[in-house]
Amino acid sequence: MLEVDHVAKTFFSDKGDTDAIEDISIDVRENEFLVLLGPGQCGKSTFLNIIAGLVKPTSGTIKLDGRAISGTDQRIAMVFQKTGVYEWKTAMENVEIGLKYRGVAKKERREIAQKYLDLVGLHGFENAYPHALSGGMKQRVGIARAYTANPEILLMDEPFGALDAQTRYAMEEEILRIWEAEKRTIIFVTNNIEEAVTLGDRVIQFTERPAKVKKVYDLSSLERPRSQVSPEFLRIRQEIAANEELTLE
Amino acid sequence: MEMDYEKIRAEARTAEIKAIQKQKIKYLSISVIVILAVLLVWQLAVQFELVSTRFFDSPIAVIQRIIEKISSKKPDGGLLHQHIWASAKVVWFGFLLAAVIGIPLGLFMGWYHLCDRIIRPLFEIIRPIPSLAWIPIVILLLGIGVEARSVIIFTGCFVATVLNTYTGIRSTNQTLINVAKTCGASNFQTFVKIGIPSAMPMIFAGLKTSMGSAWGTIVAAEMLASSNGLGYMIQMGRSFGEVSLIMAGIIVIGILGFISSGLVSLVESVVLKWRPKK
Amino acid sequence: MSDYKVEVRDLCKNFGSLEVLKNCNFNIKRGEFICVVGPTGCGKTTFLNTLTCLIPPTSGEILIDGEKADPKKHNLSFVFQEPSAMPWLTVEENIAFGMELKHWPKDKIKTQTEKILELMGLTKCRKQYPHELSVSTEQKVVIGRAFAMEPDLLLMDEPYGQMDIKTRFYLEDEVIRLWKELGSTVLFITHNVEEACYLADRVLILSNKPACVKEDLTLEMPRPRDIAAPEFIEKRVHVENAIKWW
Amino acid sequence: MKLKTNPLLEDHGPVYKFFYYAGPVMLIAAFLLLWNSVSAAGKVMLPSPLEALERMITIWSGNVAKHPMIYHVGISMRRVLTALVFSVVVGVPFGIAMGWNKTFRAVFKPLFEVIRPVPPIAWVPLFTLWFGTNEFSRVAIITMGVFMPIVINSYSGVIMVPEINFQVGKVFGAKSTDMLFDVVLPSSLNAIFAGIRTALGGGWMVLLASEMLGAREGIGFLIMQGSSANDLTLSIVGMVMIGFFGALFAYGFDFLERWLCPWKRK
Repeated sequence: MLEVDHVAKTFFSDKGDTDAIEDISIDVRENEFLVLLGPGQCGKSTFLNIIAGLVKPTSGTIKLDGRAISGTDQRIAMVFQKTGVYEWKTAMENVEIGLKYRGVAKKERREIAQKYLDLVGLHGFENAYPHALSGGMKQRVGIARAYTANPEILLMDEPFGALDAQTRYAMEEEILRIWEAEKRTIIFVTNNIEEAVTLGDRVIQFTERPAKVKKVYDLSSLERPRSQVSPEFLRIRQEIAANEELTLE
Repeated sequence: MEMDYEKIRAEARTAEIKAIQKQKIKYLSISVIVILAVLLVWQLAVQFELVSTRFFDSPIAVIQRIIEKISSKKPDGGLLHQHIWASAKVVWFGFLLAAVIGIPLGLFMGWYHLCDRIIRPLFEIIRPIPSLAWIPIVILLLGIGVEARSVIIFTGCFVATVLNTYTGIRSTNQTLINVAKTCGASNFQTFVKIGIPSAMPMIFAGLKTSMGSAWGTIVAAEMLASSNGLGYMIQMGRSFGEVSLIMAGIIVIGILGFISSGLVSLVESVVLKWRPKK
Repeated sequence: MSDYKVEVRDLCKNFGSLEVLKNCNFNIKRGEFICVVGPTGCGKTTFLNTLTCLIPPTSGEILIDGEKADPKKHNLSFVFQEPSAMPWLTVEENIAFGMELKHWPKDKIKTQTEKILELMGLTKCRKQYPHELSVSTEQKVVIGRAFAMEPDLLLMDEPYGQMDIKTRFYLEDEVIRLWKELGSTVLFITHNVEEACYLADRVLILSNKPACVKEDLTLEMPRPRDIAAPEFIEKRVHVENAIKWW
Repeated sequence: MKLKTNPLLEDHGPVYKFFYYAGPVMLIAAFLLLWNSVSAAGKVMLPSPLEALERMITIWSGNVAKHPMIYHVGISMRRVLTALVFSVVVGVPFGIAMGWNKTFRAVFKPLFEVIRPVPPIAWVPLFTLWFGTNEFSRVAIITMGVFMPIVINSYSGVIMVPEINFQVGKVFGAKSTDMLFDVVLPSSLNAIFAGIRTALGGGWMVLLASEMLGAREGIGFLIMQGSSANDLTLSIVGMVMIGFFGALFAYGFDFLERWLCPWKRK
């Protein structure tokens, strides 16, 4: 449904040009959980921003349902990193912005937002401001907000990057539960191999900057719910890790 | 159909670079044109007497006036560099005095709770009083000499310095304090090794603020109680109705203020070389 | 003299009416590598701060070499979760920081700093400031600083929390290498069970708040350990089930 | 009921506790004593604290320079407030526009950069020359001092809105007006308030300067009048007044900020 065709991106600044993405082409399938995996600052977030229409690619095109898109699109919503929740809005006000900006009447949009707040397990926190919420709960707000906008494709940019290991496991199970309940296409960016193997139908591994597709792993054979200690899981994790370069500097 | 993506990419890159440069040039030229236009309108307005020359003088005349002041004592009895020296001396003296007293005080108040507790009430009384309000008392106690004006500058700089230093050391990262403590450092050692370096960026922010206010204060102080300095020169320009002298004074003060804060920034960049560059 | 390097007896800590630690008891042998795991929000930070004497316990005591623990007398060293290199010191100054606080002789500081720089492969960036380094390298500096003091007890609070697997594996091996080389006693806190099982001689499992040591599990597996070996997975699952809340 | 203990005192001895409670009082007492001894020495015409207090009361109940005290205070307040309200109403939108629109910025930013290093007080003679020494001229000078920090702070508030806030807005389909009122304004409110607070501090300074340089009423005039009429108590009363109202305004704005930003309340 989503086709990324030979996208490349270079950033120009006074200090010099940075090639962020060299040349990436990807086909995304309907209702697929696609994970984009890459080391630190490899340009995977830039790539996601290009799909979202936030960054203009230097060259290449994005096609949704066969038609090229430029700029942001109603059919695509995004879950941002931890700072993406507006701190001056309550959980409810945050969740409903997609509908508000689209001009949906207050009563109607509150109803829809409430449904998704309940789905992510935030019932009772509608009027809480983000500073009163824990890191995991803020991310739930972000997920509910993206779902409320009723998109065909959900983009997630390292949403659990700042959480501790256990909360992260909990959120991974949570996102899978929500995805099973309301099937959408999800494109999930992470640098965590374990997370990638836990979540993805397919994992696309990126190279160091400038980003290219290094390898595509089809994990549809790995049954859900996945056990993180099954031999198959550990084998795939090991295989991906072996392909990753060690980056310390 | 096989396409040459290498070539397409290269073309797209050149196009984008061009577009970016075009944008930059556009905004830069707007800025330059606006500044030039303002100067031109000002000059022409005065030249064709669209505004009264009693109230305005042309930019060229003002610059001529500045150059003239370098060698002429008229009408205020001092050469430009004498006025500059008189003002700068007082500003720097008051500023440095405030730094020497204010920084340690702010550090101690921020680190030692008892110190904060004892000094805070008196400090809170003094804090909201603008430095100019001290003029009568200072004149009474110290006359109208260099010391008196330095003390007035000091009162203005002091508050900003203490407050910023205080905030700076208060925001010391607790983790770094814990590191020192687990290494067995005493409270005083932690203060010296962790607290003071952590406060440095805010200390410099405070110094910059106080330097800015110092130039404002000196002008007023010299207008009110002095027989030299740039403020006095401006005041004389006012008394003799010489607009160009007032404007010249304003411009010189602006330049001096700019240089002074530049100097503080320079010291900052040397002392704080460990900070990430923006 | 006691057999144990560190003994913790009936350690309790209350904040007002809130009990955070309740009767924590455990011992650490000289040169042992201990990992502590517990569910999120179990009072881990309080546990650490009490152990390092940053906050006084409500009751109970911590003995090092049979004496009451005192950061001024004993060598305690702490690697915190967030990057804690002093931003105003260069890499080598950071490593020497703890030794200087302990007033080691100058030449000893110098040789020790060299040794650590060498061991950790930080010689290249010795003159750099922390902001010029990547997060993982900064964490290496902090770990180097902690080991350099030859601590009686080295506490590490989830130092690899946000790192990806590859970097984590690498740094875990590094820590094991340093530990073996210098013979330190290490207490390593983590949320990650796999990491605990990979590193530890013994795993202490904490209960929910109020935290106490629920289980003391000895791991006798040869190093380097194979994370896919059945025995390893068995232990890992065991520990995971003991703390699982999610 | 349980007695609350002060955690700051827990680990300290009696000497510490003594100074904790007595210290602040002692320092203020020492300050008053010093003041008293300077005035008692008689070398300068400094009134003693007690005399000052006495005069303060008589000043408040009588007239100073043909007007009751409250008139002088009131007129100073009015000048500052007028300048402040004008600057907020005009300066905040101006600063936001400068941060928001690149062309607007290109036009006005350089002008601001040129004027910025000139201390507002330096304009006093020029303004009195242009507009005379009337009320308008004074308010204009104070505005000169207040306007600048408000514009600069509003501008940098907008400039420093994290990129991610814009991205969120864009992805969820915010139009320009949504973006301005729903994203930019709340994100930069902090900086705007910081600007107003700085502006207020500077505003009092300029007010004093303009009133001290040839006015017939206002706090600055009182301070200057005290100095030239050798009546230092009057100056001290002026100092106390401006300090008091300065602090009052500052607290008022803290309160206003908390009221306007409910998401910051703990």
